[in-house]
Amino acid sequence: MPGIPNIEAVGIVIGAGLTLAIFSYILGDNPLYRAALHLFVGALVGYSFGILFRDVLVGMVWNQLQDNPITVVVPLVLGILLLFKGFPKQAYIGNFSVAFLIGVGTAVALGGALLGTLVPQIGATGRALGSISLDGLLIFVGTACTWMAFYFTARRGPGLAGVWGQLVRITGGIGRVFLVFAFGIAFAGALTASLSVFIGRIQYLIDAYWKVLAGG
Amino acid sequence: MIHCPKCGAANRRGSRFCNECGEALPMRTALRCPMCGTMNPVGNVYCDRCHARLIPMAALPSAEPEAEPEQAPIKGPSLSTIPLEEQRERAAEDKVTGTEPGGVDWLSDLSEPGVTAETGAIEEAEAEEAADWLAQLRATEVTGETEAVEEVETGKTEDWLAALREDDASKSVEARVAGADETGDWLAEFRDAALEEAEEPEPAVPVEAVDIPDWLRDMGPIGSDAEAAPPAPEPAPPVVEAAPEEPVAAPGEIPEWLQEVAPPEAAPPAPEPAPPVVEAVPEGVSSVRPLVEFPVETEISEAPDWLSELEAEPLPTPAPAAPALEGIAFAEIPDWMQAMRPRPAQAEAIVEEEPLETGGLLRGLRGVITPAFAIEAPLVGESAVPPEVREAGLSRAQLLQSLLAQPDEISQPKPLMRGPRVSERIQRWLVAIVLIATAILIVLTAPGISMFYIPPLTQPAAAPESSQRMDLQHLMGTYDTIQGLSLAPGESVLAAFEYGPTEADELNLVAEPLLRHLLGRGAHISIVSTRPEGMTVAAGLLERIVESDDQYTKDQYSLTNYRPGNATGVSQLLVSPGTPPNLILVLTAQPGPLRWWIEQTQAQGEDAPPMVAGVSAALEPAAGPYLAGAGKLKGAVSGLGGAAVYERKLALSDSDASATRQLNALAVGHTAIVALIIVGAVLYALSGLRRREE
Amino acid sequence: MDAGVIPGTFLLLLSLLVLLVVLILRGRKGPIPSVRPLPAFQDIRTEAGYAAESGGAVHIALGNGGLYGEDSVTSLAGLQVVESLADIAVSYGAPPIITVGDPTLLPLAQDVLRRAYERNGAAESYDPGKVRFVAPSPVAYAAGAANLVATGKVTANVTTGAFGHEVSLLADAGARRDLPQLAAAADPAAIGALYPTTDRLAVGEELYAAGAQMTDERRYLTSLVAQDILRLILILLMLGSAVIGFMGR
Amino acid sequence: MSSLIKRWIPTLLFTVLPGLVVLAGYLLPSNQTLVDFRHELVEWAVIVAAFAFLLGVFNILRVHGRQVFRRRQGWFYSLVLLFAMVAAATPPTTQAILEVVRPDSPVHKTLEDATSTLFNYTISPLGASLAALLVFTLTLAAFRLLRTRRSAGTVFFLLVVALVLLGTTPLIGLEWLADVRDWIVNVPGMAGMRGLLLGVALGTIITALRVFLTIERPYSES
Repeated sequence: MPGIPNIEAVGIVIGAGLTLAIFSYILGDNPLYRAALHLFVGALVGYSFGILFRDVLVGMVWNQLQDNPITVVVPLVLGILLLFKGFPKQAYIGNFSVAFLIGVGTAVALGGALLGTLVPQIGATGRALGSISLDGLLIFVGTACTWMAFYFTARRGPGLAGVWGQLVRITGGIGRVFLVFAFGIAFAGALTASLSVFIGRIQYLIDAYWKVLAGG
Repeated sequence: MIHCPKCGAANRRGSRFCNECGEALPMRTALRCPMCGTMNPVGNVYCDRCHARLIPMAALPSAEPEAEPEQAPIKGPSLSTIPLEEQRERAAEDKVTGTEPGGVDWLSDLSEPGVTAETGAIEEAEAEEAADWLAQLRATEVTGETEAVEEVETGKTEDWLAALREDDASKSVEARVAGADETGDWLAEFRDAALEEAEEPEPAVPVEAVDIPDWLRDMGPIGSDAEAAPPAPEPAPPVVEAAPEEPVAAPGEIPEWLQEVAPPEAAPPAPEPAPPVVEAVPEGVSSVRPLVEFPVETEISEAPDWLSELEAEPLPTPAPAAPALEGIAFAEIPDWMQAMRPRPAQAEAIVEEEPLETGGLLRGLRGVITPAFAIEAPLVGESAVPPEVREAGLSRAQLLQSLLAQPDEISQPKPLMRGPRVSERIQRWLVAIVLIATAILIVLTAPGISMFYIPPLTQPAAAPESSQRMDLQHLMGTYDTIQGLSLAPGESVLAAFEYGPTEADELNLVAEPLLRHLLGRGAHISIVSTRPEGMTVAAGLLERIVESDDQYTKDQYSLTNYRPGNATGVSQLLVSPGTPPNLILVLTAQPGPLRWWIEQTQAQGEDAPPMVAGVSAALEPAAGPYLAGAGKLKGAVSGLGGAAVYERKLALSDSDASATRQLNALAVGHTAIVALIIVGAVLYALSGLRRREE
Repeated sequence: MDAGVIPGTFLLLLSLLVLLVVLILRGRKGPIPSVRPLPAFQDIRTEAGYAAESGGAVHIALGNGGLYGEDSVTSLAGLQVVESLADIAVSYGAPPIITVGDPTLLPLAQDVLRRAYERNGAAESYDPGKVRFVAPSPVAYAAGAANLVATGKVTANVTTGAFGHEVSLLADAGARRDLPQLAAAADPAAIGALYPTTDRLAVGEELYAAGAQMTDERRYLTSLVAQDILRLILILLMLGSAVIGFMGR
Repeated sequence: MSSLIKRWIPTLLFTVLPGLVVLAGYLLPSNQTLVDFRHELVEWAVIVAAFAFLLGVFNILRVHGRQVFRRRQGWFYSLVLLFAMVAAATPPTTQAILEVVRPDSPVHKTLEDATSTLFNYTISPLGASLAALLVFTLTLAAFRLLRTRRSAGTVFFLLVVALVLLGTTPLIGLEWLADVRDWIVNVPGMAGMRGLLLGVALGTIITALRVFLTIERPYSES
């Protein structure tokens, strides 16, 4: 095998074998697939843990602890408290850490939802209508109706509430048509993406065949 | 009308809360618990007090008249588009299929007249899968999860079960025939059904029934083949024999009259499949026996703890148990048992027979059965409940009892009709073959022949409302932004590799033309990522690109460590010291990273560099709303299609245009998938029509 | 970003906060709002019952969201399903099997189960192994959870939390065993992938109504009212921005 | 006292306060102190989350270790998993420890290479293959969609899927499909997607506010 270092050839064969093992799922769930899957899950967890250990626990915490311990003492304490969650009897001690994670995470999500989605999307929809075109109108109506499709508290009944409920139902019905469009597109996009990956895998197998078996 | 206890206001019947003051209404009850008599709110599936099931298993909650208006019209986008009549059907089906992976197809196919032998064979193979699962379940139920049982291999389990069945059938045939004489005509229905099925005795059938709570709710659907009933008792004998001091070992056992009911039908066909199997008996039985030595080694964490509690609970209830041990007088039969039997006359006959079960493998069955009665007896009347029975144990026993009360309602088997059901396996193989064949086309079609249309990328018209396709506009925006870069020495482009190996097969191809364009413009690319795998993927890709062309050099890119912290990581990457980048290229298959980069870049204000993105086709719809809005994001390339157009614009050579090379396969793959969808739609639409005609 | 955006957002958030507080204070008494039912959530209890009867367990997949990032709220919403199911499942003695794809979610999901056991006076029966951390990446998580569904004593497959289109692997495992599948997802790709395979599907915003749907508690129901009011305000705002844009032309 | 420690201190000090600081950093981006604070807090969360990963590893060891030791069904797969986990974790962990203990060790490069080799030849092909399986499961789902759901909406869904797929890579002669797809994606699809995203944002905001108003306290003992 000229030009291919040995380790690469072995690696490619292993990779191709594992690919085939995973693909055997298509023919049905089987021990080969399960073994490959468990290998993957295990290796990924191990790898992620290793990287996390190297880059965060040592890279960030340990090194900071040497240089500027004040900045990491709080997260370090919280992290160690979190480990109490591993013991059911003392688990409540870790509540502080979980509470902290939730607090920060919720704020990040809230900020992202407000500034990342809500405000720009409302603005963009408004702009679409402002541009006065059939498509712009459609986008506006579609967005508003889709949003109304999620309305939770409308009720049937007489009087004003009933009329309002009727309105919510009609707009929601229109919105669901747009939702099906969105789902269809999302589904097709997922199909295209996974088909691309699938083709890439087949290509990989063929390449492996040429490189190692046919070439060697 | 219900009057609120707090404010006295009158409320509509069925209201849960007072319309005036919001107080919970005590009379919000409508369903009377069949077990304890407690009144429960409409919509409750289980009794608030004793946890007994209120709504028959045969019907979904939606089938219950009062709950129906709530459930049936599916409002809102929860898109439960299963038609109502089918919901019920599915509900009935779910009963059957809920826990029996292998049995599903088999059963439904049995009810189909036109099943070919071939399908049968396939299904049989699937039924074998069930045995495996069964071994687990059995272990759980009989002995409280003793590991040894789990190791009983698939084949063995089936074998010894079948063998037990056979053994049992031959030894106690007389007793059963006697029983058969007295069983009423409802049984005759079973018999008829069984005769129909008799031609293909299935090893899987005994398997079906062992799951005790389950088989009861399966009674209805399985009723079409009466074979299902007899095997259930079989597991009991070995246990009881070996551990007589544990008479309560299997409290969930089926009442004996039921064991008697079906065997006469099952017996004739049984010998046929059995003989080859008989040899397995010693081995099979021996694999079971040892565990009986430690049947109480229960593990709380696993499912059987409710069972093991049952074992413990009934003991302090001597009063009801005593008569049962003496052979169960008629008067002791609780009324739920009465409900199970279509005619009381049968019950008498059956109960009389119980003492007859003294020989063969069934010897000792009485010991199993009686505790079952002991559990259920207290539930009939409150007075019978001794105070020492714990609430939890009682409620579980009641749950069991409510289960046992079901068969009456669901013993009307509904034919499971889903049109001519193509076997699960055939469907899978069809889809798999089409997909693989399509992908192999990559090899067969020379890269030069293009079967698809790549639109040329031209300058967009000045007006934003140009008629040009939106995705082409995004592509053009990307191209123009990169083309328009003025790169002074020392300045660089920031490339964020926000994807891992699972997405690399697609995104590498999307990234490649963009990176080639940048490298060709002489840009220095500094690579960043907020994912640990991102760096490794990027290194591999860039190494390959740089090697492919002498024009590019290795020092045109630099790698750093990954930066954890998601959005915060992004913002810290952006403000990190050094010259700010001229351009940010984000490569991702997930909406999060794209959004973080867009947001964080825009947060930098007016001086922030422009952005372009290379995204997965799966992300395109979600990214659309972000792409459409004006801002720092100047353009995007999405999916292989976009990458191919971009490659054409760059006029890359055939060997460098990786995306274009795979576009053939993609185009054909899309066509194949659409063809499959159409075939599937036509197939099932036709079957639906046929069903309607019938 | 326009100069007016940040203060505008601030104002919006503040008014929303006030609205929510007022509604909650008012909601302590008065009529309980009636809410559109979502079968995806309401059927989960029924499935828990089936699971108890058959000695199996409901599998609840909580997805890949962690607690410290953008997905935290989605994961919390998914967790509400576990929370409202825990008590009944524990009293049946058939706790659900919960899988998580991010380790930060693990202690939280375990806590929910543990507390349910403690409330039921069976703290010693609690098994932390009922909550499993599968793998930290989406595809690995979906495949690992799918394997659990394929091999475990699972009687129903509940998918609720942060997912992408890889959830299709999980749904396929359920379909293979013909399990009842209930799902709630917010991500469009996940919804697309779940739409064809699940019996009951709650999409987008509906995921965040899990608590209200499953518990009927006032604190959840009143917040749905706030959500609806805010929705109307924002649609009007959208119309307003269109009008302003039109005027400005 | 106990309720103070178990409930209110975690709530106020550890959830609401950091949350508000982070939020303020979002809403007042001009205030550099707040933005720095926000970064610091999120960085802390990253570190705490890294400790959570330890919990995750313990959990895996517990679940799969039990499986192996008790020889439960499928114990062999658990063994494979545990083995792979240890094997993959060893090189980077050793490297990290060495970096602290002996920063100038020549083994670093070898360990780093081992890490990336392991990644390139096992994790990477396995992950990509699993992702490729999705095309199979997705197609299968679409194939039999009409079996379980027969409704106009379903047919419509399939129609949209087919048009978008064919329009992504139009075969020669079917170029017009690309324009159809473009319209579907950018007009009705965009509208539906926006409605969905806006709804999700709204749900997120409300749920987040519930957390900050301490109506929802999943972290505190009941």
